[in-house]
Amino acid sequence: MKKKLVAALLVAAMALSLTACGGGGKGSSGGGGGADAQQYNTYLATEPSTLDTIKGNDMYGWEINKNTLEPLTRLVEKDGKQEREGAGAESWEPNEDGTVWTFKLRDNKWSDGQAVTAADYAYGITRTLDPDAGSPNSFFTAPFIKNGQKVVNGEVGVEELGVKAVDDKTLEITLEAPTPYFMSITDTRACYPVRQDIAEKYGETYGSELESLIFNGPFKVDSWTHNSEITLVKNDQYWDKDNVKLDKVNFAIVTDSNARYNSFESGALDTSSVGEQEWVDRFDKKEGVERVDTHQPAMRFDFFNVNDELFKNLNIRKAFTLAVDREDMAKTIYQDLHVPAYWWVPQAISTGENGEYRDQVPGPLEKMAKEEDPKELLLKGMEELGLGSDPSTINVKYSLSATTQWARNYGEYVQQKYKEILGVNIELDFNEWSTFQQKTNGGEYQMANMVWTTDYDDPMSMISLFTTENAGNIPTNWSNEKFDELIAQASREMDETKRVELYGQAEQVLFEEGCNICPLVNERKISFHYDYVKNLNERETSTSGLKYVYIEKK
Amino acid sequence: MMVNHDVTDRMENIPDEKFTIIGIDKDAEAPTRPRVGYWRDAWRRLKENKVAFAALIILLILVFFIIFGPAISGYEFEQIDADAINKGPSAEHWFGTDDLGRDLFARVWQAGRVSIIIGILGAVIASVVGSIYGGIAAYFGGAVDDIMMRIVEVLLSIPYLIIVILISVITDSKSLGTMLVALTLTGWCGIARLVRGQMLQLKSQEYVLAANALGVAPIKIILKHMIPNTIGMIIVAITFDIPGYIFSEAFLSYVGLGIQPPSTSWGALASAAQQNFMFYPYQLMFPALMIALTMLSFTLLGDGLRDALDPKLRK
Amino acid sequence: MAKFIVKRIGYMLVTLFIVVTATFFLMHSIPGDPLAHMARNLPEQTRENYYEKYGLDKSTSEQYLIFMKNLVTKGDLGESLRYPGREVTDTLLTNASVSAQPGGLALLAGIAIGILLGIVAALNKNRWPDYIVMFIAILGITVPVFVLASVLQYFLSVKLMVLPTTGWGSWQNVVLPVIVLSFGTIATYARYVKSNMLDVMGQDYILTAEAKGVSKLNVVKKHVLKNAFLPCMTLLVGQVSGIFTGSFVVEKIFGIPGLGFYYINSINDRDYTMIIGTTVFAAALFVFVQLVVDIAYSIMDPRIRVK
Amino acid sequence: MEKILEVENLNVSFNTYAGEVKAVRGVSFELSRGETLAFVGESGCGKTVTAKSILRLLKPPFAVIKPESKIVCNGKDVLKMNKKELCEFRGDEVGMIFQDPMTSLNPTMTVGKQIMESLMIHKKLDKKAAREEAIKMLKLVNIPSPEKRIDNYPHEMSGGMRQRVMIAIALACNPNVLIADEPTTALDVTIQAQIMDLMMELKTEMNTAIILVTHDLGVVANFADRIQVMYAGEVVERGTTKEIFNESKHPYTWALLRSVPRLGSESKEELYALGGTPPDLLLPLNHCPFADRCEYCMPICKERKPPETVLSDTHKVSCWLMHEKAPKVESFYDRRDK
Repeated sequence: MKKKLVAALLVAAMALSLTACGGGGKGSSGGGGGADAQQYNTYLATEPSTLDTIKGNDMYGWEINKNTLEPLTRLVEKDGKQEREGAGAESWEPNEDGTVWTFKLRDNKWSDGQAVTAADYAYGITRTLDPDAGSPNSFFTAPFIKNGQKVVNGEVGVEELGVKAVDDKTLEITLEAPTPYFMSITDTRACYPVRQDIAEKYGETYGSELESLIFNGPFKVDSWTHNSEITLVKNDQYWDKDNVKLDKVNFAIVTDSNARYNSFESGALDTSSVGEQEWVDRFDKKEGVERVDTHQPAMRFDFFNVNDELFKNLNIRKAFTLAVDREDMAKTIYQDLHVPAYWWVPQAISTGENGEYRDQVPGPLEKMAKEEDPKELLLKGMEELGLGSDPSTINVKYSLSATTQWARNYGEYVQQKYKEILGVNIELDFNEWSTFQQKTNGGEYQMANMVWTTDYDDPMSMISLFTTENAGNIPTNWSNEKFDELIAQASREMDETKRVELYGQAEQVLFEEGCNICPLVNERKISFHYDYVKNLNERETSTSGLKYVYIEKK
Repeated sequence: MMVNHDVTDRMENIPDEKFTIIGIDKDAEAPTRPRVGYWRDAWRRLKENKVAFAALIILLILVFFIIFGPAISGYEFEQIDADAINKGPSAEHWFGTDDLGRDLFARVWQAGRVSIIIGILGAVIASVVGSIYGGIAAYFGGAVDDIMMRIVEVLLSIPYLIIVILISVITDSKSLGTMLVALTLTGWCGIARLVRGQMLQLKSQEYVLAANALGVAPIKIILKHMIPNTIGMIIVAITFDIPGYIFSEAFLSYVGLGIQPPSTSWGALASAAQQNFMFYPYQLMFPALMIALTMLSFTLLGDGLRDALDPKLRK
Repeated sequence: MAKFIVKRIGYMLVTLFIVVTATFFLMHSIPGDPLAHMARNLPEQTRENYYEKYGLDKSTSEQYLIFMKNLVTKGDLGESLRYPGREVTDTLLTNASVSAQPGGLALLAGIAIGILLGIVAALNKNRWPDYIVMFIAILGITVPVFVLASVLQYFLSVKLMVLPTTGWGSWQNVVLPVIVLSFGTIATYARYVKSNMLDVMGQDYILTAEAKGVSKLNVVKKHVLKNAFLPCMTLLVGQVSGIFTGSFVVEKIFGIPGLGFYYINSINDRDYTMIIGTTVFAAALFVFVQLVVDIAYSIMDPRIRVK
Repeated sequence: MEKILEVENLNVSFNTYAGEVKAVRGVSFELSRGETLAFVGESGCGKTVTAKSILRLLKPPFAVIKPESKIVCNGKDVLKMNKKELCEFRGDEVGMIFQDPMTSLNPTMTVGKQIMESLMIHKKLDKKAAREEAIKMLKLVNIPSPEKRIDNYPHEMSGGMRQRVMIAIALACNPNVLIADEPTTALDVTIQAQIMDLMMELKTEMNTAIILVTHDLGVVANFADRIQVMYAGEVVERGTTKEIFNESKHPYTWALLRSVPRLGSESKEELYALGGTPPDLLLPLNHCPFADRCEYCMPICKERKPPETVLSDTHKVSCWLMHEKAPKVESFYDRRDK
């Protein structure tokens, strides 16, 4: 599962309940009560900007897309393990060298009765990469599909792209090079089907209103009241409708987290993720609810501008990175909801057969933190820069990407702690997200705080963010040949164990020679749902949506 | 018929010397109460008004704590204590602690400094600017007045948040000064209208006409005659405006545009506590109580001042 | 009268023009990337296409000319940057109609209750009903809205479960917002009406009426109320436009998809077209309500009636 | 002559923050049908308060008419009336005109309605009849084209016209007594005479008694039958107009008379200006209130209140100079006049 997180969510917490499912419909009778009972009330933290899979890039629209459209494959949980299952595609196979993938499609119908064809998928994939369409999702597929990058850059036309509808039921995708984790992008929005006739008919307004939408997933959107509510109903045209239990899903759009907790408390919502310890305690005591804790493939971190007069020095960066008492932060700021992070590649990301990456490679910072003294590193760095030996002369501007109360509290904590441990002065700079983006992208910052969620389920998604080529993502302006080389090797290495080793080396280089990022905590999600909701899965990487969820009231 | 019988009865007893004409005793001080000036009279009226006076006392107490409270508490207001997070009021922490373990007693009074300063300075700045603007508009009248009032109308129509954001971005800070500029940039408009209205009335009064006829410079007429005669109204407006500014600051804090940490304000404290108020009601209660007390006191004091300063009521 | 209205409309247009122009340039001078809500690594070519599409590649003054041309000739405020495919005008109308419900109800309720309380207080000056009313009125404005809203939400929705916490669509959703929103209005009107009434009751013509033998009730009804209410009308101007842009806090806490909520978000998102659209709407409403109030005032108050 | 109004021992106090101000102290007088009685005195002497007391227009709890006071109008005890009776009494038995016609009319009501209001209350007329009656009243007070003017608002009229409207309102129900509180003070001199002439004309026509409250002795001389000179809440001298102007005995009356310019006077003497200020009514007053400003002040004046000396049936004065032991002084007013 892959998703670009909009980092302004420092406070809105992880607002979504992402759901997945186990065995694929064990409840033979399709849940407990009558048809009326099969209603699930959940929420979105913000209005989706659009429901067009090409233009939409927020997690809110994605949540609706997953349930109303059919991707090629879905990652579903079976017996505690995640497994890729055919969705729009019945089967798929690569050619011998792994550069051409052929997908056989199922018989499925759009909600207007037309058959779903390979051309619909081909159009969706192509359109995402077409610079005229202005899709923010092109980064998913551009590096992998043949000529993808060139198409995005406007160097060649879309007809050169390695995507082809061989016939109505056969889709063929040609890659630039063998890509070991290619399948894990086949359920991103960049590979969703789009009906060309509908999209062209509505043009700019496609995806902005209910009238312009068409569906081929387990559910269809029944109503959309902007900024208030989106309701889904079961799609009777869906190929696997027998396995879909829910008749109705209400997504209330609730931006205020307290309001959300209150709604859950009063039963108006069937589920809620919780970001505050007080609420966790409260719901722990509540009867009839279940708690699910999941590690999230998401990191909260600081990053340094390597071009800055101060942070151009590696020792200073290391000093600032190691000065953070992660245990204290996790306790004080996050009330132990999140996990202290000594690594860059977060928990919950798996490498394939071998399971989670973090179980195989220890966090590099753990060792460094034991061996080195941040104050000494700071003084050493200051000496190298000719800044004397008085840390209180150092003033650092710390940029945050939100202006909320939470951000203020957090900022104050950081301010205090750096003063205490390093003796340096921190000036807090609160920005709205848009200003933050402009500042950091323009290099007008010293150190800044952000959140990053993985795009797809492979360490590559996180580790490759610091190659020279991808430097724009987290604009630290750091570049390292050795690191680039390791990543390049890993991206072609088909053997999982060897690949993991290369990732580990790259991560080591990142901290020892770069230290341009300062990981703070690894996100964890605690969510609650009433126990009559069955088959709900909170795994961030799952893409099964609400397809297999059902209600069983006693 | 009214006759003083008591006097008539004893009339005969009055000695003759009592009936010599002495005329008017020029030196005799009339047994009158002391002549009191406008301000002393106003002060006396205010003291008479128990409610307003009580409000004044409450305000003075608040000010006392705002000045000395942080020192009394024995804690630094920004001192984080991971072991004392979200503790309720106790002997150690009189108002409890917040989610970073900071002493709320110290924080509430520290925050009060910012809130009160914003309130008072905001209202004073707005009043001074508004009075001068309104005075000029009213004094010159005609086209000048028309244009000046149209400018006010335009300013009032521009959404206030845009201005606040713009100011904080242009100055690249969210300091006290920035907040004040942002809040008062359009805040004076109301007062300007009020003063203008009052001045238009004053303008037709004889003493202003007289000063005009004597060729006194316009600015002097505005400053010496017109402003002093509106001062009572302006003071009342300031009193009513102070809570308004404190409130605006609280709103901005809620929206995330408030004062920058480590500085804090009542609004910032209240909006920080709002999320968790059902768990730690005291965290919300203390700052909210201070806001409410301040609002209440200033409003009641304003009412009292209006009564005390209104010359019409002066008998 | 016609001449007066024409003149006022003229003023109105000038005011609007200045407000729109000022907002346009102010907004564009605030740093912040309007496409920031998108993933940050938008490919160069895509980004350029985007900028071109929204005209962001042009200079601010060019953008301004295009914007004004569309506004004047087509009444078109453009398309939202944040929500692709949504026309600003449509969004405005939808959201304004949502805001208008709790806002309008709160205003009506607030004015009605406020006036009633004001009358009660004025007629019982310095007696216990006066004190009670003024206490309520002052209390209503001493608690910040966000505090009041969350406290009420907690007790009525979570504890007692008599009303829904958030949402939109049924009448129950409107109750709490209306209560919260009307508090301020009640306080404002109660105080204002009281002081106006006391003012009017001290006027000579009230004495004349009393000397005529008009009963106290009729003195209040026929002579005091109208004269005391007239100045209250000016308060309406700010409050009507406040319905749409000033209810952000309440709309956020109660999850009402109204304009206030949209407005703050659009500022944070640097959704230029939306901000300017909302500003135009708010300013137009402001000057329009002012015009209406002025006309109504001149109809109701013979002293300033224009011929 | 039939007594239409009797006021006895009227005492009125104001409760102020500084204490009780005794604004009217034991004022008594009578008024006969068709008679014009003038209250004369400087500002603050209690004449307006006395006038307002008759209609009980003073606002409690600030102003209190003391229980020992008695006001009887046409056989009815005004101070014992309940609210309803009071409303019936006001405007019907007694009408009142106020000083400033600019502020005494409701600005948002047509003058017609304001006249009709009184008619509808007391005469129980319907709207149409009341309107006709109101037009008649406007005609009576010499307002040109009353059919049109009846729909005017006060601000559309001049001061003189408004005062005529006030008269029309006050006289609409043909009251027994008309109280005119400084009816001409706020008007132009030329208009003043017209208004006074109008009032006198109507008085004769309707046989109304008038209480004329004024500080303008010129007006009084021409229109009043009797005069009451008031000082510091007390009546210091009373008599017929002739008695007051020609045989006045109180030094305060003399001072008042000397302050009026008189046409035809040969004297080059300057107008007399009375020095000092009236006594503070907050303080207890157990002596002659005028003592401190009186040229003929004697030690006794500062010790005791003078009794009222009866000079004739109509002429009474409260002054120690009337005492047998007191030196005989001549009025400087008379001196000048001779």
